[in-house]
Amino acid sequence: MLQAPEITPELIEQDKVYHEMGLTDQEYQSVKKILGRRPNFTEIGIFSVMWSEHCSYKTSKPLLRKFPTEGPQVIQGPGEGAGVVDIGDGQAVVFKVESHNHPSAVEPYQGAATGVGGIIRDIFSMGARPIAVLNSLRFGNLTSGRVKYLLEEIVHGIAGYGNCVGVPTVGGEIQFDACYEGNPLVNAMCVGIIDQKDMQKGIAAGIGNTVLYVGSKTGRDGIHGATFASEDLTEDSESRRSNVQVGDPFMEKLLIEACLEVIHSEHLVGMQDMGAAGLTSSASEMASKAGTGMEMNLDLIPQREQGMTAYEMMLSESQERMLLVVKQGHEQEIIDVFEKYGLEAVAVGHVIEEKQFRLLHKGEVVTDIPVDSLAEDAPVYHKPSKVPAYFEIFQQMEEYEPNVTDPGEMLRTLLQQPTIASKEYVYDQYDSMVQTNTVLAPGSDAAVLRVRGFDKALAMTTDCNSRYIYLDPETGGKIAVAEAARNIVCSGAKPLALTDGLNFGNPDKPENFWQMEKSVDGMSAASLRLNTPVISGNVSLYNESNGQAIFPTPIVGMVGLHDSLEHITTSFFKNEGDLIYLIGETKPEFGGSELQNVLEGKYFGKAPMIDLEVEATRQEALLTAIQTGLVVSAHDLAEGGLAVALAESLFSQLSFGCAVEVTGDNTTALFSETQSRFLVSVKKENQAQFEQIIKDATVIGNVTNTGQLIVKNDNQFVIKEEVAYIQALWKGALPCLLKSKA
Amino acid sequence: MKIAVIVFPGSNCDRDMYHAAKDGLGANAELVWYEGANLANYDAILLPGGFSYGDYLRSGAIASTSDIVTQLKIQADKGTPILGVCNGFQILLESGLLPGAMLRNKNLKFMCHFEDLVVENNQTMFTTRYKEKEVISLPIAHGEGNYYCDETTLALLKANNQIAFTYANNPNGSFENIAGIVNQDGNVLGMMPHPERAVEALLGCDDGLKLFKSMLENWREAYVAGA
Amino acid sequence: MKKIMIHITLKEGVLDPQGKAVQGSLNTLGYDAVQEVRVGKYMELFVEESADIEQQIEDMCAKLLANPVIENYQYTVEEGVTQ
Amino acid sequence: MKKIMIHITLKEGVLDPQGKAVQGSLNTLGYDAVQEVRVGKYMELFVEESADIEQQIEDMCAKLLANPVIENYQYTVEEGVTQ
Ligand SMILES: Nc1ncnc2c1ncn2[C@@H]1O[C@H](COP(=O)(O)OP(=O)(O)O)[C@@H](O)[C@H]1O
Ligand SMILES: [Mg+2]
Repeated sequence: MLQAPEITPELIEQDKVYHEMGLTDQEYQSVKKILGRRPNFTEIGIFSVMWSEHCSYKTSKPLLRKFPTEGPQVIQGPGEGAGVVDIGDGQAVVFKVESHNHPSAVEPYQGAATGVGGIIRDIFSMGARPIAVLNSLRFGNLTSGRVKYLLEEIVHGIAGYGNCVGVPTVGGEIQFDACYEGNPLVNAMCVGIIDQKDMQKGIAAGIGNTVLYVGSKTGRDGIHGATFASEDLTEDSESRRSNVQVGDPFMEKLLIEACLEVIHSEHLVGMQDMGAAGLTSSASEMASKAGTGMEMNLDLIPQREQGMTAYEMMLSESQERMLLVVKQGHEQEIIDVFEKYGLEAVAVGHVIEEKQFRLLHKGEVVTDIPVDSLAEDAPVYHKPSKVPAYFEIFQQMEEYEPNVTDPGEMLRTLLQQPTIASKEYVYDQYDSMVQTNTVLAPGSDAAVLRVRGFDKALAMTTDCNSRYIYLDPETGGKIAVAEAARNIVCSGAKPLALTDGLNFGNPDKPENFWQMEKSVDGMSAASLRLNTPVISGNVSLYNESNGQAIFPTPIVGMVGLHDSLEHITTSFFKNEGDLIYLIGETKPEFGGSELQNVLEGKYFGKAPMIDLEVEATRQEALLTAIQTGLVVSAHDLAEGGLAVALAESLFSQLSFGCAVEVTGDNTTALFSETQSRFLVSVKKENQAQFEQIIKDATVIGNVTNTGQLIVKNDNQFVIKEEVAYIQALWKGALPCLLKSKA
Repeated sequence: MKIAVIVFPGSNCDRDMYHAAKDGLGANAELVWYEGANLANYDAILLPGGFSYGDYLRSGAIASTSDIVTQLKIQADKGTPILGVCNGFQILLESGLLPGAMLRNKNLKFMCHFEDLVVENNQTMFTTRYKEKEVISLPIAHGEGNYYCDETTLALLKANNQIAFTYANNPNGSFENIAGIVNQDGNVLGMMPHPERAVEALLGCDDGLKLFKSMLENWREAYVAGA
Repeated sequence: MKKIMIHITLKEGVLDPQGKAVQGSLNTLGYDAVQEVRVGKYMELFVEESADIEQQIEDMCAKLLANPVIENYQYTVEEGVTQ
Repeated sequence: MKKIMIHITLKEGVLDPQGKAVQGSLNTLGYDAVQEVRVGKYMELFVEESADIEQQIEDMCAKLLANPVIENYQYTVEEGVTQ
């Protein structure tokens, strides 16, 4: 552990102590120039966290600028704690995604739990009531004991926190690939609702106003968490375990209620959670945004441990803490609200005119930094980028055309692949219903929550097929956004906007940076065309273990609006005799497919292509058909192609079957992962009207009551499976893999 | 009928219970903070689910030591209908208003889904709208819902017909499949499944609404009609 | 200051799902010698000296820390600790 | 048969939300003497005698029973118990 007081400014420079904190020589020189003197230990610590990738986005900033962030629906784009989107009636939806990958790799339960806690604070610090959490998880293959342990504990952590805090966990996704073995991904998304008039900002305005510290005491936990998140995971990470923070969801629940009570006070000026880089980032950002300065007396900070140094206090990432700015002279009214909930609220400083970030400790000024330099003078790097050799090779490969001889058997195999298998084992552990708004719980394409008191609902999803992105980041980036939108549309909602969680490897490697660049290009193009601007997000780099980067994994979290409860649609077939339509044509596209994974154990070749014009037109048409009341069920085609989508549409409480006719090559028809396709069921009497709206839909069969999934080609049986049987395989796969001995 | 929904620090189904009583049942309901309340002002008391005090130590244990429990006991003795759901049930057990205790689910996992319940006693003031042995579907959402009591207590529960609901497919290991029990007088019901989450077809099922309706009707008969 | 060390264990006859699970996974990991596991709680209370402290500890255990329906408790006291 | 008594406690400096809540509740109940509470686990393992049992116990604690990232463990052994 780094020790504070003995290390003088001279020693810091001489011994390059700042290296240990993740700062380069050049960055140190900039700090020195900004201050006009050598920084002391606390100051250099503060710069190091504020200029870490996690807080400053120093390598990703040039890329993030490419995202479209505007639209008539956007009230608040990237920049605040979370993005805000208009949903009518004076209301808005607030959402954001956040990663907690490295903490979860080291201590999975607490890492995941505090990830959930952190993203929930981002939402209520805007003044919004958190109404749902989703999570996007990536693991290595379930053959290793460590991976199984990580999955069990990460899921326990998410459940332990989310269930207790009373925010339903309504969706997410889990994928498994070898590249995540040493570096699992845990991205959590939180969605909140707010009356627009109650919107809060994290600003420290009004000279002389009081800075209130609220919530848990500050301990020595998580010191340098932001820096930790900005470096590769190595064996050495094991010894950095002092980084682990423990979450207290009970405290968070009290904070939510108290903060949402306090937002109605005219005396509240600004509010921000203490996330990464704790007190340092919340305080300096609030002042910077308001064009003011801030002075705090660290002796007043509630401390959990004895003898804490200024450095430790400023860099601690203890959880469940908030910083408020309140009007001078009205502190007590605010403090009273917190005390009702048994929470500590302490005045620790005030807003000053001079734009300095000044900290006092034991009668001495221990920090005096121009406040804007922390947020605004962070270096920006334009990293070199280079096309990876593998990409060139993949692009030149012949089209990969597998041939499946027994499609029924392949369907059963696919349904038991952990990426496709039912995730019920996981989401059963989450309270998905608390707050009683959940219309569609986990299990369909997107989760749907009604907005109480109004005839409208919100649909939400997270998606990212990183296999396609690995093969072709630009195309894969487009697909990730398109897939999220498809899930929203299938539920009957209009996609509003998205939040992104960019998980990549070490950006200093030009090939990794190229992946980032191209993914962002693809995502930008798709969000522009699909009218889903990026309103918030998170960047997590250095996702590598022992030198091996993860697949580029930019997770897309999307929210859509149902303008009436009547249009809420699920992916499940509902009536015998309904026509089954396939929307979109099918080509032989198997690069990055689940079939390729099963047959070859790796991914290669070209990713499926995507035409954003076709995608957009089809989504609009499908949404129109749903809103006209012509669609009984709608499901997008994803991993495993048509065969898996058919099976999934049959996997509900109801015992239907289907009789479907395909043409041409069976393998292509059933397992290709061609994009922009949907599986829809429609009542017979609506056939003509439906076909008028959707031009490229083909009837492929109908829903039956036989309890069998039947596919024929040219009158020959291709697949004939008992639905109950394959459903049991699909449901049992994940628990079975987890139980089997490593 | 004036209904109090008691809010403890960490309750998180309080608003759900409130909406079930107010919007579902159409009664006059109020959220009542656990400190400083006067329960004598209410005709029925609902203890919602959630994680009072984070469920630290044992679910419901810390809440059961708060002053309001003294008032609760007085109201229970007076015959006021008291319903504890999930954490509310755990609080009733911990405070001795109902017999037994909760252990962790036998698979040690929190579970959240709909379960089929059998109405074992449709003569309590909360169950008259159900048929005897009717199978209803209600959500469960708990990690410590594995009901335990000793044999003597079980014999008493059975003799007094205090078992209100059992699970059709015991999900958590509860003794004798017990999902909900009443006190000897039948005015205090504790149950792990959540009737307040099942009062609207939009959210999947409204089997829980009859429970609230039964409570209202029986209260009206006993106190309003009789008065 | 006194340090009170409290052991809370499930009563005999009360099912211990956690103990069962721990035993199961130990056996799975190859520790076949493990015949039974019981999981309880262990608490450390740091209390200031006072006349009736023994009685207070007894009360705390009975009223809050243990649930007499399912649990037993036992405690030992270490005198004169500095926290 | 041996009886192994294992104490698992949170490492110093690691937040103990449970201990804090218990302390708060004890103080509210009027037990003002209580300055701090730390909550840990207590396990009893009944194991058959074997040559390398000490090593096994050590392994079990480190690998499964305690989470070395945030917890410490300690154990004592009682010989020749009948379960
Ligand atoms: N980690 C998770 N947490 C909660 N729900 C999940 C999780 N993973 C998957 N689900 C739910 O399971 C269902 C199917 O997931 P998935 O196969 O990823 O769907 P899709 O391919 O449509 O994105 C969805 O309803 C999803 O929300
Ligand atoms: Mg889908």
